[in-house]
Amino acid sequence: MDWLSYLNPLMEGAWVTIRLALYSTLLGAVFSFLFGIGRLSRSLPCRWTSIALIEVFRGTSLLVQLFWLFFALPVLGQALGMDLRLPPVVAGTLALSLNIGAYGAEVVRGAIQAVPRSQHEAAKALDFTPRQTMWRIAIPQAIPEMMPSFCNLAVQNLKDTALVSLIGLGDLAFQAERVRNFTQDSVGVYTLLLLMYFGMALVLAGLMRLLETHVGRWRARGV
Amino acid sequence: MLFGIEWNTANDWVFAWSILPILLRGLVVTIEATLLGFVVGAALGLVLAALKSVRIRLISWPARVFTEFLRDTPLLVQLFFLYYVLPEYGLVLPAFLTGALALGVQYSAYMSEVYRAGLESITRGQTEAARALDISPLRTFTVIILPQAIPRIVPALGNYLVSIMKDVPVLSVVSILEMLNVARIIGDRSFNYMVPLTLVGALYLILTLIASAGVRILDERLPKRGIPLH
Amino acid sequence: ADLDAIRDRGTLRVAVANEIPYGYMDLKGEAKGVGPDVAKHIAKALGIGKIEWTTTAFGSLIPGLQADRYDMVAAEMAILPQRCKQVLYSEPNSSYGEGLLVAKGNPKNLHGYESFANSGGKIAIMAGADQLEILQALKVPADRIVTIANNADAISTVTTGRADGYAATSLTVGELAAKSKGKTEVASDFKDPVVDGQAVRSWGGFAFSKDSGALRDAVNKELAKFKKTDDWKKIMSGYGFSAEDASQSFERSTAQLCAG
Amino acid sequence: MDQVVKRFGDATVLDHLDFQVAKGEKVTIIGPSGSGKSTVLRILMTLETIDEGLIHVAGKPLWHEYRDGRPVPASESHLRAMRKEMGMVFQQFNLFPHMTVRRNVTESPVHVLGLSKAEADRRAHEYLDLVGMIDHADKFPSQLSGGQQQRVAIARALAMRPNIMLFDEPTSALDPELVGEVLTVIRRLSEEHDLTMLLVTHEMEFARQISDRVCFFDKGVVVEQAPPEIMFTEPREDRTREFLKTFIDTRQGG
Amino acid sequence: MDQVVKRFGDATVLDHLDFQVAKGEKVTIIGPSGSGKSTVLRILMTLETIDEGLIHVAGKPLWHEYRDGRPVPASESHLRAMRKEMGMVFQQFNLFPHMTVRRNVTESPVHVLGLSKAEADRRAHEYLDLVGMIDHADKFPSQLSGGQQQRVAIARALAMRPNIMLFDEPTSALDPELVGEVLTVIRRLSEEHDLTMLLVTHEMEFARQISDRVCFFDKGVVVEQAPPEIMFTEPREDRTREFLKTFIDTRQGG
Ligand SMILES: Nc1ncnc2c1ncn2[C@@H]1O[C@H](COP(=O)(O)OP(=O)(O)OP(=O)(O)O)[C@@H](O)[C@H]1O
Ligand SMILES: Nc1ncnc2c1ncn2[C@@H]1O[C@H](COP(=O)(O)OP(=O)(O)OP(=O)(O)O)[C@@H](O)[C@H]1O
Ligand SMILES: [Mg+2]
Ligand SMILES: [Mg+2]
Repeated sequence: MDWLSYLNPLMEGAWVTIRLALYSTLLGAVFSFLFGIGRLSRSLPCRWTSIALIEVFRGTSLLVQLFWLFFALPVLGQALGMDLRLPPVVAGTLALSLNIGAYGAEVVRGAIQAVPRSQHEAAKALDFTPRQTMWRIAIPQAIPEMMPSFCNLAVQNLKDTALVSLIGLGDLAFQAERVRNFTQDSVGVYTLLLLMYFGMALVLAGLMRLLETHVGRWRARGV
Repeated sequence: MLFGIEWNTANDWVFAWSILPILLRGLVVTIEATLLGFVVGAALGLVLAALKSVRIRLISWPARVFTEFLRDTPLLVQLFFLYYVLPEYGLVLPAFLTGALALGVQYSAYMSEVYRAGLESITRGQTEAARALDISPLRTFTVIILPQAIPRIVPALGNYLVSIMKDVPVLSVVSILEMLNVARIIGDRSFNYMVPLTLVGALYLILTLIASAGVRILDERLPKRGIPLH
Repeated sequence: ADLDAIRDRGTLRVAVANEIPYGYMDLKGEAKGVGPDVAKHIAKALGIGKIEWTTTAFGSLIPGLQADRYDMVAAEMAILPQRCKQVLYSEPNSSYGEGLLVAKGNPKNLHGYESFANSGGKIAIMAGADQLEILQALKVPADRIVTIANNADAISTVTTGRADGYAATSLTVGELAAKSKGKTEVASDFKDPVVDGQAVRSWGGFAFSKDSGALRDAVNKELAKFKKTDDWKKIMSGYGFSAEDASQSFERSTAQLCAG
Repeated sequence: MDQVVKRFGDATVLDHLDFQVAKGEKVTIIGPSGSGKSTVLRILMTLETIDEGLIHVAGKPLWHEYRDGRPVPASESHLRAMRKEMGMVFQQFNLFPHMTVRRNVTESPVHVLGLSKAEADRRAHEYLDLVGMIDHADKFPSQLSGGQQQRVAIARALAMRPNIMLFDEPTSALDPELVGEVLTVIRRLSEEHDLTMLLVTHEMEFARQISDRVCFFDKGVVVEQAPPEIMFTEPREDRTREFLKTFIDTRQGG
Repeated sequence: MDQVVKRFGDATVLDHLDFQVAKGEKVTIIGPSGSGKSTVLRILMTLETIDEGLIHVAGKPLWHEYRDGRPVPASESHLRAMRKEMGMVFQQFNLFPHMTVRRNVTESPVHVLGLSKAEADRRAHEYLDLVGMIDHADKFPSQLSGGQQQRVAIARALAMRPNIMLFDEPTSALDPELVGEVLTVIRRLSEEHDLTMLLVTHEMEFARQISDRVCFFDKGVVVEQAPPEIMFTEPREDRTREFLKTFIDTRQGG
């Protein structure tokens, strides 16, 4: 078998996938906090914008969002006289991270709300402002609570990166299509492809678990 | 023209109105694929859950790895695999069935976890009490365990139904004419992507809102008197 | 895109659609095919040192051009009136007829697109390709048309019976038949589809966005020069175009084709 | 029980245990936590298997059958027949939460014994009345207090008309003020019915009143057994004395 | 506190309560569960709002400000200024679990008072030393015993240099053997520092030793207040006597 000859283009694609997953996960985490805290905000416009964004991105299909950002947004931009022609990488990263953001927002919100009231009271007794209480007390305590869900979201996101191949980004799935186009060896290419995604997901889950123990180290018992 | 329906590109609103019937044809396919995928996933998930709970390691362990494998690999790639690799071994399914199968396979992994969690939440005491009363294993499962598990399982499965619906557009890559694919074809031919894609997004939003509400109603209607759910 | 800006940049951005032999990337990531090979010569003649290649789905070629994701499409896209409304075309670079890919032995005895208008068989086409128009003109019902995402899927689509035939240009069909190692073949005695009393033949050229007139003109000038050389003929025959295909490419002008 | 050995992994929980209960006898088992008290009941109810030894219930081997005069491991049908002899009441009640009180009690008579619905209802009425729960027959377990749930659990076990009743700490999951009602029911049962009873409890006073015999378990063996008057006043063994002493100290103090 | 009324829904928890504490005075509040003891402290700490009445802390109204001579509801900035006067120690310690002991103590001085990191560290050192926790400064709360956590909580409150310290049953969440260490710290505090102290506790012996005055609360009003010698030996009111009696009965019995 000339599987070895596949490896080069596939590795190239895997590298794109890894970077894409990394960027979109990081940006997605930012969106998660933005939307999640926005939902808890006392200001109505802030809350409603967050709710609307969360509902739209949870309520529609990722692929639809991806195509919309890639094909429809430039047209809208033209109508508005703006240049909204996002390069595939940007459209892909944006769609993926908005998706994580919408799902992650609920995680963030739940975890923040799970911080006991007594912690807020203790902070108030020490004269923290509500904002300080949020950023110094509630959020840091909520983060370990969020980690398992974020781990799932990250793996889900890694899988979802495969969809960007459909807007022509040269990720792993895209390169695999190219190789198959050439060799017509569906069995070999797809088997290899599945295994590569599986391997990346396992590594990612492992890394997330390490991160989880790291951010939750204060919860560890024992002197 | 698609499905024999012409569209009118006079302006965006007219265009949208004229392609709506075409998109609704795609919507029907989307719903069909969702339902079929759900049924396949629910059934396969049950099999996986059963295999994972078998006490023989040689069976349960591979089942567990397989579930993890399914969970960790993209639907798109699984779909390609089923679509292009199965035929090489002589198993040719129509595109639509392949698509539904891929959805089912991917979600069976998630659903098997739902079953497992639902069943495990029922304490050992229930089985033991049933045994002490000499109730047969089959009846214990169907009359004692299942009714208690179902109110925990059904809402979670319902949520996956909504997720499956959102994953159906992936099937467009194997030429299934679901809603997104229809919209793209319209876009390709009319060179206007904005209207069909925006319409698809709006239709999806409506669809998922309805489906989520349906799941919630179903959840409320389930007979769960007396069953402690937490 | 502006020609001067491209010259300043020193890079021409060119898109192909992964169609052998019109334009594609080989395993090493190098662009090949009639379109790319000719484009390389023209770029050099225009004094542009570097070409940045993009591969995308056929259906995305024009939207990408409009979104300024690349300066030029070198996919030998057929010059058609409705496309002329969306993009600018160079003069024809190639000409090609239609073909039909069928399973080994041609079990359904198919010899033209017209068969599908009458029989219950299914015919596959690539998403965004112009065969759809031809089939619609031949009154093939929509539920007998299977749309696939790219050429590479055609072999499996036909061998597995998901469709009985694959409609594409004769070159694509020939290429696919060769690659399928005997599992498929080119339908013999292929009858060219006749639309509006004329046998269908396509003329392919380079496409540009509507605001790239200067670039298009410059390309036209170099293309006309290059088509007179043996190098051009060698490229054509190297990718399987017949002498007929080559000489036909001089028979029509883009203006004629766009007028319909 | 003859020379019964039960192991969980490496841990030997019952260690060549010998132990008899006569028909109609009321026996209380006491002993420190982890001494194997529950395990004995659970083995009798065939919820746990045994590793060595022989057990006879009502003259028949429990975990074995005789084929051609030699003991072979019991088949499921044999176990089912043997289980009909016994009823068990659990510490955590283990009522079926999705069934009404009445269905909890009739489920098994109808589907295991094959009684008609009407006949089972009559029986349920009889035993729910006995435990004083007849007014709650149409409620779900979650609507009842712990003491009420346990009384239903007793009625449920009785509805199978067992000859032997096994009680595993029937009151220790209850709030103190609810213990009394359950003990009253058990006391009535022991007085009015000719049941063989095997009871694990920490209610020493209660044990003294109802038992014919008290067994002290420790580390999987019977350390001492005697009628309650003797057991609680002049135990023979040091370990028994010590156990009773610490036990009475902490309990009475609380 | 003048005529303070506090309601939760329909329930009136503080009923026209009048109550004064002088500067430097150490007052203990006792009373049955639900009598409103915690509520008084929580209102002072501005963790609960009031429905009627006036409260003055250090001469200034707590829940009101004077604008043009008329009392208007206090703004958040006024409340913040008032909170600076007070420190509170909770029954459940409420340390920040994700910060080390040191950061628990320095966090608020740095970010609320605006102290430099070094200055705050010095202060943390001072108070952690006072409560005997200086060796544990780099541990997380989950690594400490309850008594140690409570001592850190005291240091944390002190690090804000309040004039008034509020203790809400600081020892009742602790295992009996850990109560002593916390009481020792509080006793030292009351002896060595010129703090006003308001303490809710059930440790009568301790209350007797450190307080200048003991207040007995019941149903949201002050039933009786007196110096401890008088309160614990010859209470005036029947309700006080009864409370102290049952209290001492159950406690000493346990
Ligand atoms: N399923 C099991 N797996 C492993 N060990 C078990 C299991 N069930 C019981 N054991 C162990 O067997 C020993 C005896 O358990 P058993 O429940 O019979 O004690 P017990 O006398 O009923 O104690 P308690 O008064 O706490 O109920 C204990 O050490 C227990 O840890
Ligand atoms: N957030 C609240 N919502 C409703 N009712 C409350 C709330 N907090 C306290 N209460 C009620 O107010 C009354 C007084 O409560 P408080 O906590 O002040 O009593 P306490 O004297 O501290 O009792 P304990 O000794 O149990 O701590 C109680 O009846 C309590 O149920
Ligand atoms: Mg036990
Ligand atoms: Mg209190």
